[in-house]
This record gives sequence, C-alpha cells and structure tokens, in this order.
Amino acid sequence: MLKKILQDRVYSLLVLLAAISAVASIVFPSTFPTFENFRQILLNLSIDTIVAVGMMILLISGAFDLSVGSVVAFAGCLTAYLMHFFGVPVPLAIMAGIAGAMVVGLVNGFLIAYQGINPMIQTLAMMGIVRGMALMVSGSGIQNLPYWFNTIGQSKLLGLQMPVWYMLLAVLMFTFLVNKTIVFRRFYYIGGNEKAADLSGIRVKKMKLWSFVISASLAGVAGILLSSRLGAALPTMGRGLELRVITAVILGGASLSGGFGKIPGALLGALFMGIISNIMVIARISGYWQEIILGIILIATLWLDKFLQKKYADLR
Amino acid sequence: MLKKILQDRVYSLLVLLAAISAVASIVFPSTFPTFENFRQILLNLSIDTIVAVGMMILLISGAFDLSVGSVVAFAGCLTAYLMHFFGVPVPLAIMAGIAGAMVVGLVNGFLIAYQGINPMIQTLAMMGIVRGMALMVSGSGIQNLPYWFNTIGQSKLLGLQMPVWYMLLAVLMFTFLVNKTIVFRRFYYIGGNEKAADLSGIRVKKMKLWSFVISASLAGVAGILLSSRLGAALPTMGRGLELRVITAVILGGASLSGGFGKIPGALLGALFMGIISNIMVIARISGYWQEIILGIILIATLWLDKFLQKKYADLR
Amino acid sequence: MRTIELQGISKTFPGVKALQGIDMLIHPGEIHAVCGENGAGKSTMMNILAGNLQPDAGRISINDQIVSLQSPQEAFEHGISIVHQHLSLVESLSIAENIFANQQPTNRFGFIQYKLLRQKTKVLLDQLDIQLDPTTTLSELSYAEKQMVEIAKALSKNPELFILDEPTASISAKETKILFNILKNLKQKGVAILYISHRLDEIFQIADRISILKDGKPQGTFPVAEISKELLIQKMVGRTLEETSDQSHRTGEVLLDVKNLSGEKFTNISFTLHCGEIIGLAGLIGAGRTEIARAIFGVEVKKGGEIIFKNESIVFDHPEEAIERGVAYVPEDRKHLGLFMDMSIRDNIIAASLKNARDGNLFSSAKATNMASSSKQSLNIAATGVDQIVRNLSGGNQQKVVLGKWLLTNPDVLIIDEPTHGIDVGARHEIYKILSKLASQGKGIIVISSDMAELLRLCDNIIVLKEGSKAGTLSRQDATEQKIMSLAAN
Amino acid sequence: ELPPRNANKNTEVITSSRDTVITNEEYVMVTTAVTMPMYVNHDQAAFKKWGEKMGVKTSILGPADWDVPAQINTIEEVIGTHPTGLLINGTDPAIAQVINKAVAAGIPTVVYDSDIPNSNRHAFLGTDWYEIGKMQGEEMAKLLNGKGKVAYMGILGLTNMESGFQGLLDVFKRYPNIQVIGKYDDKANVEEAARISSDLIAANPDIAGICGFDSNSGPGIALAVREANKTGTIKITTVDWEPEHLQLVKDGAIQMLAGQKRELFTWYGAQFLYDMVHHTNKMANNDAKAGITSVPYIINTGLLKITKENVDEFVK
Ligand SMILES: Nc1ncnc2c1ncn2[C@@H]1O[C@H](COP(=O)(O)OP(=O)(O)OP(=O)(O)O)[C@@H](O)[C@H]1O
Ligand SMILES: Nc1ncnc2c1ncn2[C@@H]1O[C@H](COP(=O)(O)OP(=O)(O)OP(=O)(O)O)[C@@H](O)[C@H]1O
Ligand SMILES: [Mg+2]
Ligand SMILES: [Mg+2]
Repeated sequence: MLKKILQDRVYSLLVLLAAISAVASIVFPSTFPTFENFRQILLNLSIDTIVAVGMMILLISGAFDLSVGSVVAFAGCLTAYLMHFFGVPVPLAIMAGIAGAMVVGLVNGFLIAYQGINPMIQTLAMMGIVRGMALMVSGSGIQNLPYWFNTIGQSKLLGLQMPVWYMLLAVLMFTFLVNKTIVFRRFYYIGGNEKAADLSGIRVKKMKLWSFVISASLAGVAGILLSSRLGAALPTMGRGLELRVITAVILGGASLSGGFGKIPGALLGALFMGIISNIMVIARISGYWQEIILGIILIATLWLDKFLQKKYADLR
Repeated sequence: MLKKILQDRVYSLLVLLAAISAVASIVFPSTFPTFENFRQILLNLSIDTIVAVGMMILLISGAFDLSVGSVVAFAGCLTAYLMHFFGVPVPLAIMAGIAGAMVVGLVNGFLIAYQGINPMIQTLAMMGIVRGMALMVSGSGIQNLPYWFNTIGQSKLLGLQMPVWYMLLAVLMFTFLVNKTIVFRRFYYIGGNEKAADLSGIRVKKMKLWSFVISASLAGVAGILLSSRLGAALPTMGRGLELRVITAVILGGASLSGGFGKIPGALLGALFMGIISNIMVIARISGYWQEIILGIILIATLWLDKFLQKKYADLR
Repeated sequence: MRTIELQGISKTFPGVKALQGIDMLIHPGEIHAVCGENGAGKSTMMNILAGNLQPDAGRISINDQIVSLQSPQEAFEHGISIVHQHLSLVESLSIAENIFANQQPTNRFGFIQYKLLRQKTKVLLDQLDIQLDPTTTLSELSYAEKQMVEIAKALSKNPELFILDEPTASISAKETKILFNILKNLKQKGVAILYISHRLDEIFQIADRISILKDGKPQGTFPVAEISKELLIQKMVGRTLEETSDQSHRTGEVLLDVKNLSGEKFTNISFTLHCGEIIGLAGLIGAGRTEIARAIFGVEVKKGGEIIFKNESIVFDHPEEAIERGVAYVPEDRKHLGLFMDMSIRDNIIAASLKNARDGNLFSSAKATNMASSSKQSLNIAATGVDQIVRNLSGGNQQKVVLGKWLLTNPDVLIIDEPTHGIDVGARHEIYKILSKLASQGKGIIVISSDMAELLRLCDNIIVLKEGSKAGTLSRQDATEQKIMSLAAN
Repeated sequence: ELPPRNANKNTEVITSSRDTVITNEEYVMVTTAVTMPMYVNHDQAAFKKWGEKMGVKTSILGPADWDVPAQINTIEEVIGTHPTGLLINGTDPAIAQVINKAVAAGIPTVVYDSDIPNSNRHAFLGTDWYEIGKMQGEEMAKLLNGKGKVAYMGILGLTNMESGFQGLLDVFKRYPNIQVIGKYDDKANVEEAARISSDLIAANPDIAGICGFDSNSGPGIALAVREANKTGTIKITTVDWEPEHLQLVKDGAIQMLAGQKRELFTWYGAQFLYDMVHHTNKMANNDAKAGITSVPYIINTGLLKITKENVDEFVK
C-alpha cells in the first residue's frame, strides 16, 4: 500500500490533493470546501480533462499532439457552422464535427506513423492549419446556436452540469479500456519499446495512427461540448490548451518518453491544476503573482514526488 | 556528395532553400532578391537564431527548454529596468541581465539534472515564473532606453544591423566549439545514451546543468539584443518563441530524442522559416491563410526530406 | 509436426550481403544448430524466419506449403517463435505482461484476466525454475534474468518451430542446464528447434545437426557425429586457430586490494588482484557479481569496506575518476549500458578516451578515425567502415566495439562483465589472446563470466559468489566446473 | 555606423512629394494578432471595403498572435516593398522606430487604435484606452451605486490595456466603498476568463462586478456568471462589440460594452493616406516643400457605449 502511494503518481497525487484541500478548507472554511465551488472547479476542468484523456493515451504510446487545442476550436466551429448556416440537424452536425476532428487525427497519424514525419512539427503545423480552418468556417464566431444543442452542455444532472458527467464517463470508459482490453494495452508496449512491441506481433504503425485518431476525436467532443456550454462557437477556443493539457497529463504520471501513465492520472493532473488556481484566487493572489506561484507549486509538487520515491527506494 | 545532400538535413535544407529562393526571385524579381530584403530577413531571424543555437545544444543532449521565450523577455526587461530606474551603467546592466538569465538556467539545470524533475514541466513552470518576473520588473514595458544601449542593436556594420553579426558570431562560435572541443562533443554522447555516457566517464549531470545554463544565457543575450533593437523592453517579448525555435531546430536536423543535430542547422531552420514568412509578406498572404500555408509548407518540407532519404537508401 | 524448408534465401543490407542463397531443411523433432562467425548472417536468417525481416530472394515452405511471413504475427500463426538475440522485452512492464505480450488471456467478453495471466506466468517461470514474482517490473531484473524471461516469452507460444538466437550468451550453467532439459522435452514432442550459439561445447552437447554459415554463404549441414570441433571451426572461421598457451602472468605486486566490500546486493567481499593476474568472478544469476564491479568502478556507492588501488585507499565517486586512474569496466548489458546505438563505430570506440582524440587542445576527427580504425583492425570488427552505425552491426561485432572502447583507455585494471557475450570462436580466441597479453603487460583483470570453460581457461583464481557473499576461491590448479557449481549452487 | 539620436522629435517629416500620377497604388495595413475576430470584422472589413470603393489594392499583414516584435519585422519587410501607404495598428510604443523608418522612407504612415506619440507618424486616429477604462469604471460605479467588490481582467503587459486598467482604477479611487479585489490575466482566452471568474465568484460570493478588457473576457465572464446563476446580480462591463458580446447584452448578462468605432480608424486612416498621396487638399503650392502634412494630426473617434437600451441598434 505504502509502496503504491509512494511509487504510483496517481496515488501520491491523490494524497497531495487531499492534503492541500484539507489545508485550504481550514484556511478558507466558508469559500473553499463548498459544493458550489467544487461543482464549478469540475465544470471548468471538464473540457481540458476530456482532451487530456486522449493525450494520456498518446503519451503512453510515446507520442503527443500539439494540435488538439485547434481541433477543439475547429470541431466546435464546424458543428456550429453547419447548424447555423445550413440548418443541419443537431445530431448530424455533431457527427460532422467529430468526423472533422477525426480527419485531422487521421492526417496526423498517417503522416507520423506511416510517413515518419517528426510528430512535434507535424502536430505543430497542424495546429496552425486547423486553427486557420476554424477561423475560416466561423469568422468571428457563431451565436444563437439551437436550443437543443445548448442543452447538451448547459443542462444539469444531480446539480452537476453535463460536461462534468461526460468527463467522468470518458475517464471511466478509457480507464476500463486501457486496463482491460488487449488493443488498448498495446499502447504501453509501443511506448515502452517500439521494436519489442513490433517483434511481439503488435502492428505499431496502425496502433499509432489510431492513437492520434482517438485523441483528436476526444478533442472534437470537447470542442463541441465547450461551444454548447458557451452557447456559441468561437475560433479562439482552446488557445494554449495543448500545453495546459500536456502539463496535466505529465503531472498525472505520464512521461514524454512513453510507456508510463494511467488514465485517471489525466483527471488528477487537471484537478490538481484546477484546485491550485482556485485556491490562488480565493487567497487573493492576482496579477503576475498567479503565474509565478503556480509555477513554483508545479515544481515543488514534482520535487516532492521524486523525494517520496527516493524515500521509498531507501526504505525498501 | 549526393549522399551528404540526401542524408544530412543541413544539406537537404540548403538545397531546398536555394530552390525556393530561386522560384521566389522569378515570381517577385523586384522585391524578393534584393539586398535590402535579405538584410531584413536576416535581421528578423537573428534573435530567434541566437536562442536556437542554445536550443540545438539542448536537443543534441536530449533535452529542451520551454522557458527561453520568457527568459528573452526577462533579461531584456531586467536590463532596461536597471538602466531606466536605477541609472545603472549600460555594461553593468547588461551583465546583470545575462546573469539573471543564467540563474534561470541554473535552476532549470539543477532541478532537472540533479533532482530528476521532468524537464517538460520544469521548463514550462519556469516559463510562467519568469514571464511573471518580467511583468513584475517592467509593468507594461520600458521605453526610452539609453542611446548607447540602443546602439548595440541598432548600429550597422557593412550595411547589416549588428544583431545579424552577433547571430553569425554565435553560430560560428558554437559550431566550432561543438565540432572541435571535447567538452561540447560530450553532448552528443549524452543525447545518444545517457547511461552509457555516464559509464564512459562523462559527468552527465554536470554537463546537463551546463547545457541549460548555456541556452538560458543565449536567450538572455537575445533578449537584451531585442530590447536594444526595439529601443524598448516589453514583458510580452518572446511569447511563443520557444515553440518557434524548437520547430526551427528540429527542422534543422535535431530530434527530440537527442543525439542528432548540427549547430548550423539551427540557423538554416530559422532561415527557412524566415524566408517562407518573408515570401508570404511579399505575396501579401495573411490572415488564416498564412497559418494554413505555413503549416502545409512545414509538413511538405519534412515529407520531402524523408522522401529523399528513402530514395537515397534505395539508390545505394 | 512441421518440416521447414528454406530455398535460396538472400538478404542484402545497405553495403552488406548478409545472406546469399541459403538452403536449409529443418526436420520436426531435431535440434538444428546454426554456426558462424559474428556477422555471418545467423540472426538475419532467424529474423527472416520470424517474419521480422523480409528476404530479397528465396522462399520458405512449411510441410511443402510455400508461406510468406510478412510479420511476426504471421510467423506466430505458423507456429514459429523466437528467442531474440537482442531481447524483445519492455522494461517498463511486468514480467507477466512481457511474456504474454499482445496475447494476454481474456474472458469471453475479450477482457484481460490478470489473475489467470499471473498464474500462467508463474507456471512458465517455475518450468524455467526462476524465483521471481510475475508482477516484478522488468527494469528491476539483471540482464541474465531478462534473458530467461525472453526464453519464457518464446516458450509461451507453444511453438512448432522454436528458434533460439544465442540464448545462453549471458546465463550461467544452472540456467543452461534447465534450458537444455526443456529443449530435449520439446524435441521429444516433435518440435523443430533452431539453435544458435557461439559456445561450441553446447552445440556438440545437444545438437543433432549443424549448419554452417560464413559471410552469408552456406558451408553445408552435418550431423554432429560426422563433424569434429576442429573442422567446424575451420569451416566457420576459414582457418584453424593455433592453441595459445594460457600460462599465468601473475606477479607478487599487489594492484587492487578489496577489503570487506559491501553494497546493495553483496556483503564482505574481499580479494586481492596482483599485477598480471586474471581473477574470475563466478556465480549464478543474481549472485551480485555485476554490483561488485559497479561498486569498484564508482557507479554504485559502497556501503562498507575499503578499496586499495596501487597502495592507496580510493573511492571513485564517478567512473570518470576510475578511468583516469586506470580502471575500466566493460558492462554486461551492451545495448543499454555499453553502446551508443545510433552513433558510428568511431564515435563509440573513442567515447571513453575523448581526451586522447585531441590534436593539441582541439578534437581531431582524423585522429579519432585513426584510433578507431586501429581498434577495428586489432579486434577485426566486421563492418563496412568506422563510419557505420553500430545499430547495424551484428551482435558479436557490437560486443567487440564495446571492448575496443575500453581497451583504448588502456587501463591497469580491466573489469569485464561477460566478455565474450555473443562472440564467435575466432573472436573469442582473439579476445583471450588480448586478455593474456594485457596480463603479460602486468595489468590486472577481473572477468565476470557465466561461461565456466572461459573462467577455467583464463583465470589464475576464481572467486565463487553465492547470493552476494563469497562462497570460496579456487586457484587455477584445483578449479573444475563441478567445484564451481557446487560452491555457487548449494 | 551608429543609429540617429532621435533628435528631430515631433518635427514632421515630409511625405512623398510625388506629384506624378501613382500607378498600381497599394495600401498596406500591418497589425498584430491579424486573425483576431475583432480586428477581422471591424478594422480589416472596413479597410477592404474602402479599397473596393476607391478601386485601389489593399493588403493586410501581420503575425497571427499578439507579437509586437513580429509586427515590427513585418513592417520592416513591407517597407522594402515600397507600398503607397502604411496603416499601422499602434500596438505598442516600441513600434515608434520602425514607423519613423517608414516615414523616412517617404511612405505616408498613419497609426490607428492607440497613438504612438513618440513617433513621426503623419496622423493618428483612434481612442485613448485610458478613456475606455474610465468609461467602464464610471458605468460600473453607477451599476453598483458606488459600493461593492470588483475585479478586472485582460492581457497583462500590453501598454494600451495597462492604461485602460489605470483609467478604471482612477475612477474607482473616487469611490471609497468600491473594493478592487484583483487584476487577472485571462490570456485572451475564453476558458481562462471563465475559470478565473468562477473562481472569483467562489472566493467572493458577494462580488458585485467584473470588468473585462480583451474581447474574450466578456464571453468568459458572462459564462461563469450564468453558470453561477448570478446573471444580472453580478454586473459585467467589458470592451468590444462582437456579435456574441451584443447577444450577451441582449440577454442581460453584460450590462455595458465600451466599444470603439474601429471601422472609422481604418476607413478614414486609409482615406488620409490616399489624400496625402494624391494631395487632395493642397495647403501650400507644395506641401512637401512647405513641410506640412495635409491631413489631421490626431483624431479621437470617440467611444461607443452599448447597453440594453441601444443594443438592438447594433445587432446585425
Ligand atoms: N539492419 C541492418 N542494416 C545494415 N546491416 C545489417 C543490419 N542488420 C544486420 N546487418 C549486417 O548483416 C550482417 C549479418 O548480421 P547478423 O546479425 O545476421 O550476424 P550474426 O550471424 O547474427 O552475427 P552474431 O553472431 O554476432 O549475432 C552483419 O554484417 C551486419 O552488419
Ligand atoms: N539494473 C538493475 N536494477 C535493479 N536490480 C538489478 C539490476 N541489475 C541487477 N539487479 C539485481 O541485482 C542482483 C544481482 O544482479 P547481477 O547482475 O549483479 O547478478 P550477476 O551475479 O551479475 O548475474 P548476471 O550478471 O549473470 O545477471 C540480481 O538479483 C538482479 O535482480
Ligand atoms: Mg546474431
Ligand atoms: Mg551481472
């Protein structure tokens, strides 16, 4: 048990989060530990987390995708565009939006896995291209989206707004898939040792292609949720989201070199960031101090994690 | 020879650049192939390239640094701050600025090399922290810097503005160091196989620490040059520069997994980006088209490079 | 029951004709050995059979059915499974997940059953008599233990054609014995077995027939009964090896004195290394030999004890110091600890002696090339040139590159962990010569080896370790395999 | 050679004294964040429209993101192509030098949006961001009848926005019962703005008003307020009048928009350029010789105040 906590980021992060929340609840009893507050924290990180789940899969398989932020915008705008200008029925428009995202993932995956283009540049370039396309379809953004579309992101269940539920669904679903199905398990082999995976009969290229499609699709879903929540599709949605998400995922235990990470880590990483910035606002930290202190906390956290692992190694 | 061109990114990129420039010269005979234009292109990429040289060293040793953009801003603002508010003499202020940058590099290097903090998050966090500090010292930017400070970046030699010369100096100097000195060659080994390098008697941690200090210092120099060129220090300088530079460096033949890359590649990568965006300015391409086209060109370039390498492998 | 036939198999790599028109017939229920020098093309051939490489020409047929093995998966489907020379394992995963990679047991909904996975793994590990928890992460295993896991992985596929590419290169006699019993059982069951090894004694011990390769060309197939060791070597190497006299060069002068050294995995190890002496460290897997070496070399912190080198007590806190003082350590795991896979032979060989590759104060690539070329000469590494990328070298040649790197530092004390790990008879012969030459120059050498014949031949004294502590010392005179085993095992 | 010591301050440099008919006129607008919807829909739309009306070529250039040095680079490169006139977005005082360079090159140069007083630009049309801040402050004070907690957000470190903040604060100084609880950086990003706002609401359940200063602030703040069911109770004032802003005013989510007449900036700015080139209004026999510029020196286009009352007039 202790081993788990000290070794596995998911657990150490959980413990850390609990500790921080406890302290915050004592210091800010009236503002921090309230249902409203947490409901809102969860809602605000739901979009990021859905993208983070896909990113986690990519990092497990040893890749990453910088274009997700743009895909969020593109999928949202494309869906809104179809509904608003062509009166396409909501479900169809949504499917089209996700399909659009998938195409982006396919292109990324194909060029990276089958043509051997450097993933960093490929996805960076795609980030620009897709952002451009989002601007193309939406101009300055699209308002007055159909009521039924807005309900997707704005209606509530048990006091929690839908995006939170979708997020939990995504996390649970992929946690299960990654733990329980051979297909998803393969990503660990690919990330751990591509050659070995290949020798073990895993079709590495195909799997890589899929990993990009999966993460792009999740980004698409996130984009559609976001614009439904906003009741509008803005081409500026998801700017800088890619780095935010990658940070959360690495914080959640993934490594850029691949082979490591658990899906719940994506949620925990995002939750950590969310709670920290929430506490900072509550603590009246504002202006540039926010960035400075957030940075310091990030580093401190990883440092603590390393420290615990060393302790564990000694004590074993 | 053909082998070199097809295999080595530096050469293939050169060839590609020549080709593109040739075409551009035919299409825009009056505006593109002029001395003014190229002088301008070089000036505009000089800052990025100086940072890219440091980034190239990091990538060779298998690391990278996301905080350079903020360091550019911080060094510039700190220098300006000291000169403007405390009347610190120019040379001292500059040294202080570079020292500030070095400290950032030291912290990054120490925590990454000796404490084993994840480089991605470490430098990302640092990016926030340092940006915050830049805002702290400069508020919304500092104007009217001392004349002698401005001359550093604004005076000309043989018709080329000084930053270009500093850039060339940096490129030549580090090309020499990396090719000709034992100390710098070690970075290739560290990037190639850290464990083996350590067993071969290379003090990996120490070298890593230094690689971060070097790249931070170069970023500092770049920042001071930039604010001297602008005659003002802005806290927003160097936003997104990190990704631009990493792109240029990878374009120039480096790989995120380390062990590869040549210093001139940094210049060529930046030159490539510079010429492309210059051509787009001349061709009056802008708005989202600029992002879309740039993205496509980037991918096309890497694809071509891969294609050539395959061809070479076959033809051999 | 499968009869596998290869007809006119050829394979060319950039600059190398790895295989040229190989014909071979492998019968069910036979152990078919493949011999050849380093770089002869053995692994290439096996990789082709395993669907990992595609031949340029020729065809493979199973029971007279022509098959195309486009991928490892297809090879599995034809009942072919292989123990790779360069292990096909994932460091970050558990033993169990490594063994059942991509074919974890699932329930009828297609969901992985981890309990069953662990059980099946345990069964296999017991079969191989490995006392390890199936959930252990691979990165915590020693190289030899990993080798055993690789074997278990191949076994788990219940192959009809079982290929082993140098499985014993880094395991000790105990494991080898277990492995051979398993092979014999499979043979009874009618499994066809292709066996590659550079340890000829093993081959004569278990093989039924031997096929010989040289420079990618077939040199014929012989029943073991009909070929002598000398002839085999003759056909492999193309010349006969003159016997070297292994007389001792041991002098009275103490070079290295290790007193009650203790560390993570070993306690109270003491021994004295004299100039010109060759000491062997014997022991089973996990005996702690590597750790001792690493502790002396300054890679791992020693918990206790003292190391006296050239009459002064020293503690190296980094290999750099060890190298400067004239101590060298050739690690066991060449792929992860020895080589810079994507760098040239030249850059690899000069890696530990960069300072000597200088002309004045500046690095001189010409000088580096000379240094590398001469090592390539003396170790005769089979490669297109010193600029060739090490990844593309054959296993044995890679090992020679690592050796070259350390010999170039010209150490006074040379510690070698599994020196002839995957090296052919010819080269092995050369390496032995090099070692005794070094000894004759008054250098001290510590050989860690799982190949007892090797230890017996080389060492003036053999220290046998058992679970991290010294079980006894045997001098050249009274050392025998039996004695070593009995000390090491019980 | 050394740069000029900007001695000749506010001595107007003369424009092109070309009396000959100008062939293939081209007017170039250089901004930053060229894809920002607010810019695209107002500045750029009006500029294009003007070009069509006058039958002259108009081009719009600039980096995709907010990157002042990059805008400067673009201007420098454009100068090399000798456009008929330059219309420059006054993003930061730091662009003064390159403006002077353009002027020195004999290119009629007009600055819009924010003035660059320390430059030799021929004319300026725009608004004073300080006024925008003041206007928001006044309105907010009115909405809160002079008491309550207020927070504000925008992009930190931008000269014009910082002076906007200043204007706001100067107003609040006069209202002792208005408590400013913080300044936040929403990084021109809707999600960030929403996150900060909801954190603010959690931290201060009694928060009375939030002011936004970039075009993404409004939608983000409104979203958070809506999701906290405090629409109308928490007052929002912000800048810009994109369709989604207007929509939010209609919905009563945003109480006031401080809008700029951006169309006028570029329409008349272009017209000024045109008149300078064509000497539409000659004052002297030769304005150039006389050393005068025959267009207004400074024009303040004034601000729009959009509230529920007049919003319908703006909805297109
Ligand atoms: N991927 C590759 N690219 C280029 N050359 C290769 C590649 N793989 C093998 N070679 C070359 O093919 C030849 C045969 O290699 P192979 O690994 O089959 O030798 P081997 O018989 O297994 O030797 P060893 O006993 O050392 O393992 C060698 O010369 C090697 O350098
Ligand atoms: N890199 C490593 N990380 C963790 N544990 C290791 C590592 N290498 C070896 N060990 C463990 O240390 C013990 C001793 O390993 P070591 O390699 O020293 O054994 P050995 O006597 O050298 O046998 P062999 O070299 O044949 O594996 C083994 O039980 C192994 O599990
Ligand atoms: Mg082999
Ligand atoms: Mg060992």
